Amino acid sequence: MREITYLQAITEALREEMQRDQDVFLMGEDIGLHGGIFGATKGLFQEFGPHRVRNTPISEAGFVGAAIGAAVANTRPVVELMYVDFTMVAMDQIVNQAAKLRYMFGGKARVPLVIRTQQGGGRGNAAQHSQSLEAWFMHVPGIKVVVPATPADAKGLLKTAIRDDNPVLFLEHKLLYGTKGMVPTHDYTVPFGQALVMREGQDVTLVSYSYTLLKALQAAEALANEGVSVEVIDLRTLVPLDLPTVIASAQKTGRVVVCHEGHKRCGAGAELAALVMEEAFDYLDAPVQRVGSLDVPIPYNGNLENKVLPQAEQIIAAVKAIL
Amino acid sequence: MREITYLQAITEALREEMQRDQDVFLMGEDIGLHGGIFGATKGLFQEFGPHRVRNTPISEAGFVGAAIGAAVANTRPVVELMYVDFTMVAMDQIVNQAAKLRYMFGGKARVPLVIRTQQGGGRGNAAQHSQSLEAWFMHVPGIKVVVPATPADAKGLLKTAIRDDNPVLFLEHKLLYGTKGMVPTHDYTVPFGQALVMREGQDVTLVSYSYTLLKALQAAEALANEGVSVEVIDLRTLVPLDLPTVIASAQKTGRVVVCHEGHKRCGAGAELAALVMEEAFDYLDAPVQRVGSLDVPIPYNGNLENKVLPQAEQIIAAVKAIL
Amino acid sequence: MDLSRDQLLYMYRMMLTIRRFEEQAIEFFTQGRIRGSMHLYIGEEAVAVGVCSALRLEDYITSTHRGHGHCLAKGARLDYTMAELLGKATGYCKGKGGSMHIADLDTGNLGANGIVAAGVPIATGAALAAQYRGTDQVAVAFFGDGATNQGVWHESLNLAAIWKLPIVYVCENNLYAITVPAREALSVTDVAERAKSYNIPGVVVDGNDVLQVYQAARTAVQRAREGQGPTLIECKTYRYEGHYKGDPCVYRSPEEVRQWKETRDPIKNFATFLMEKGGVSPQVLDQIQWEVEAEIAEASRFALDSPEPEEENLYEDVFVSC
Amino acid sequence: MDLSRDQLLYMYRMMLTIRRFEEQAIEFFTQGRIRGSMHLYIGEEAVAVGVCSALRLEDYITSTHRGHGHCLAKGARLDYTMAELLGKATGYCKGKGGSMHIADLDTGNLGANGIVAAGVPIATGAALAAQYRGTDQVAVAFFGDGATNQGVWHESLNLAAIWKLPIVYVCENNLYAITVPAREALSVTDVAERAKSYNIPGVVVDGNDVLQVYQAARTAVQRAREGQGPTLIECKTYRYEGHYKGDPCVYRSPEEVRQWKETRDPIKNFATFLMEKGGVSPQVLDQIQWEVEAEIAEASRFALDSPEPEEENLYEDVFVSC
Ligand SMILES: Cc1ncc(C[n+]2csc(CCOP(=O)(O)OP(=O)(O)O)c2C)c(N)n1
Ligand SMILES: Cc1ncc(C[n+]2csc(CCOP(=O)(O)OP(=O)(O)O)c2C)c(N)n1
Ligand SMILES: [Mg+2]
Ligand SMILES: [Mg+2]
Repeated sequence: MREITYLQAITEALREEMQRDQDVFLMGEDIGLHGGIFGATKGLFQEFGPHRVRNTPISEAGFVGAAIGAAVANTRPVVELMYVDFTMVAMDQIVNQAAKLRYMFGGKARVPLVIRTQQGGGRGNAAQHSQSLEAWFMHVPGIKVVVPATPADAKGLLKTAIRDDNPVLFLEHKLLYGTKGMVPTHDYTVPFGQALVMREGQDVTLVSYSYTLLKALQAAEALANEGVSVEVIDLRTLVPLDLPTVIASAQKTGRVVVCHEGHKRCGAGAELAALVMEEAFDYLDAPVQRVGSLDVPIPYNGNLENKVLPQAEQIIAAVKAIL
Repeated sequence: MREITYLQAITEALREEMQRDQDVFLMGEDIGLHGGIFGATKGLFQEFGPHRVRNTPISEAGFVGAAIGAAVANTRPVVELMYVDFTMVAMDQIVNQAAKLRYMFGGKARVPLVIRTQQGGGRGNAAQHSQSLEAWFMHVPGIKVVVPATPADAKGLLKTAIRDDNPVLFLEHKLLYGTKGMVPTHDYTVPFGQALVMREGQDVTLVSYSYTLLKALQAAEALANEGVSVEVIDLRTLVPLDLPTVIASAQKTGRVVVCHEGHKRCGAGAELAALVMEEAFDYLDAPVQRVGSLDVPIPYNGNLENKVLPQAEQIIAAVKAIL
Repeated sequence: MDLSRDQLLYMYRMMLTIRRFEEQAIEFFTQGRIRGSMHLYIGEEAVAVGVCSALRLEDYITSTHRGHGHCLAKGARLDYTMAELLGKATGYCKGKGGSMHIADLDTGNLGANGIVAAGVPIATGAALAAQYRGTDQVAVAFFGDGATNQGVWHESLNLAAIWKLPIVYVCENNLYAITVPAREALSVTDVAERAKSYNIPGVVVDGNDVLQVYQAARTAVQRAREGQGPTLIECKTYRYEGHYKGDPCVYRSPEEVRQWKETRDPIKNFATFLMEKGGVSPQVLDQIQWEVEAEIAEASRFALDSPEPEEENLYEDVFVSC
Repeated sequence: MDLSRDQLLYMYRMMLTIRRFEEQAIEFFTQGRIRGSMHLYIGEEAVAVGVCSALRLEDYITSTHRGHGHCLAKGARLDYTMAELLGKATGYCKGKGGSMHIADLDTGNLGANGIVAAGVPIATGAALAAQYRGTDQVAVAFFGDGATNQGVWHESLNLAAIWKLPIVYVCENNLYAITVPAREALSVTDVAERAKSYNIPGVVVDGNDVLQVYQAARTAVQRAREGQGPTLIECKTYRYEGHYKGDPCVYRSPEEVRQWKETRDPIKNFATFLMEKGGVSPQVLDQIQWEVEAEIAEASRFALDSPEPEEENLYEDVFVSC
């Protein structure tokens, strides 16, 4: 174990998987010599060369499509999309092609493709560079959705993603890159579909993931000081979803708040709220609450942006509303 | 009043709005001489000419983008996307541009743009031509989402959409085109955000829209024969959403089932279930149920397709599960 | 011409097979046994056959919504193909794909596609994989004239050009995209002009002449295999049937259709060539015709007799189970 | 050259204004007053100024992530522009847009854009509206070299070509897309080559020579206004700053940067031209410089003194309320 950043964890996962498996290669904008706009591929071009760390032109549909073709043709491409907002120029390839191909072909093809990207606000990047789009991809059968919150998970889940024979959308968060955490030194993976109880509690359950998890933990800490015992669950992957862990906690506390950075309307929180109601209705002492971004485009101005994005205060307020 | 089809109602709305307002023009693939693949623009090319009924090359991002520019520059384009599945090649223009433009510009621009398309399965068009994607667009602040189920609504809502100064996604359903209904002869519009109670009942509320509404009505009829009194609500528009009508009904019946053709996971039903729980928790006698398409790509084979899409039987079963 | 008599006869047989296959498919469609969208290749057979004759089994293709011809020419079995059209469990996609998504990975067919131009980057990626793995496989992307107005088409050609990928882009210019004439939607007369935007060779051939298509494909495939990068081949051709069943074809004159059928039919003309220049007797061609018809009949019987997919298989094939 | 002395001096002043404006913006960014992404136009001023000098107020432009120059050259006010960069309520977008989304509808600027190439179809649509409404407005789409690899760029040019839209496509080829050299990502040497794919004129000019840019733009704008359709103009230019603050610029040599700055600076060279060929005295240029500096100082003061947007305005501007 040693302490490294989330970003370093990503780079390590990429490096180790590339060392382990010749079929793994990287494609994306500016990921070569420069090492990626956020630095996730730093040093990999120097280590593996232009053949395996491939700068692309600005043509996301084209190179995501190419990655699909390459995946079907016996390689394991890992694509970097610079911002999740740019999935929209490649949406047909991600959703109509990658996610559906195996099913449409009656199981005759494998698509071992990882699309790494980063999402979220908080840096003043405004409406087209700050979105959180996980709910869209949860709605699509055929693609896994991974949302790590810690360096250790970032590394372990990315390794699992790369070894998975299915399309995986790996959603990092721009504000997590600099965060630090203990990460094992040995080769390990984190399985998909296993949520983590980050903090145990009795009164209320906070369900979260990615950057918002940190805010949920802050909120739990603050509430603990007021005598409220909060359980905090990190979902880690949204597809597959570890519903049993969430339901067990809901049954215990009877109160659930789901928090994430995606817009509230039709966000992942809606799905979780509905699921919790379906599976734990008789245990619920209050309606499941949702905390998400306000339903407006993300504004540039810092004060406005802070209001739009979910903060610990909103989470605390949501908890208090159902205590 | 006279009886016409849903398709004729669409064509009438287009024709009348084009007659009323010179700024309204149409763009889309095959909408010219041929009148559109589903026939929605039949006769309009002959009446209004190539200037106002414009065939486009197969380049959805390009012509949706062009429609946005034209809308900002003082015209009122109505774009036809042949299948909702093709929104994915134009996703950036619809979501990052059309929906956000006004907000990003601090309210300085208007985008009076209608995107008409049709969605849904049931005809063996398989995974890339049978999707229902309303939930995605509900998740996006800045675009209205309209889902008419009847000829009268199709006409009245389309007129409202064309007169609206905002981007509107107008979602028809391929299996509704041939359905008939009474439609007023005079010029009328149907306002956005007003749900319709299609059938009153006491025991359970079915919330639906678009083609699935017909199945909900079938289910209600069948349940009535078994002595179950079912209230059926047609939402008509999803953004804006008439939540008060839904809540009032939920408070009355204490039991709610949401039914739609979009995939269940992260579908519109999740949002509605969460909202009903939030607003009517103390009135609920049972968890809100959701009926949607199974979370697999839509298969080609008819038997399989029927199993994947929601049918009246599933709605009936969902109702019985909470009686 | 370096083709043996057997190869020439194979080409003839394959074109005829595709045509008879589709004639049978029309019948099944009319009977309601084939659902949804079915787009017919009749009239364009020389393109698929000419191109695929220049390919090896392990080479890749991606196909289009008009995909039966590519599928068969690349080597798929008639029976599994027909069974897929009928949505049967024995079909290539177990009935889950149908006409618009038929694929046969074993013969390198990475699938028909319901989204215009969407197969083009996928073929480009298959070529990238071949280059990456150091195999000498080549990929071919088939697409129509209309597809060349779609952005991802351009993105793909640019990728292939800068990376010198082993790929051949084959445009089936049949003059229309559904109802829209190419001259209205396409800003150039020849799609092949667009090769200049990517600094790669662009070639125009008579797409109804299987030998011309073959020659152009062979040159391009060789270039690709030798690491010299992509080529764009434009095949001028024509579809006989409407875009879809019941298409009133308001966009073209019956006279135009008649002319193509009478004077430029790829099969008829090739038969004439074989008899006049290739020393093939009419009896040999007749024999082939009977054989093809028997094969289609057998494949149809197989498809009809095959079981429907089981409902419990619905959830299978969404993911590879790990 | 048909330009008056006033027009020439206006061009000089505008280039200088853009540069000083951005130098001030760098300072604000360093102070943390400007957040998020800010992309600087320094070194490329001749393009925006040359092109916009050929436009009327009512003509349209769409801009890019590198949009300050276009915005100012098209006629936006310095104070509201700077206020927007600072996220203030008085900014063009009330602080909701920032650098990457600055727009000024009153001067025909339909907005900067955070998505590469996304403004290109939007300008195309503005041109369509002009044609549709029978005004004689022209639209200009600005974009970089990298944007020409994006599909929607191609789709737009095809639309404009077939509909003969009144639009000019202006490529600012600054040799890089973030860190990727155009020679690695672009399969042609000159973007202007790509005009052939759309059967429209393609022109290459020295983008650091404001008069060359102006001449090419004037010709293209006139063509467009007269209904003869689109033109693609490629302006070869260079950005001095890193793509983003703190960019280590591993992709280019300091020597390359130095050369461009020393030998091809658009402002310095135009000053020399004005003095040597235009009979303008150094005093006049100095005077302009002082005025520009005073204006920037005033705009900055305005921006700094302006209030932050109110939180209750958050929900405004999502929709036009009907
Ligand atoms: C992105 C997208 N837009 C539109 C369609 C509907 N569509 C199906 S086939 C077709 C015409 C394609 O024309 P072309 O590429 O020339 O091929 P052809 O049908 O002539 O063989 C269209 C528009 C589609 N499937 N995908
Ligand atoms: C669709 C999309 N992909 C990637 C990016 C990230 N990005 C922002 S600017 C840029 C480079 C653009 O290069 P070019 O078009 O040459 O313009 P320049 O920055 O050189 O002016 C990239 C890749 C983006 N904003 N949008
Ligand atoms: Mg065609
Ligand atoms: Mg550039």
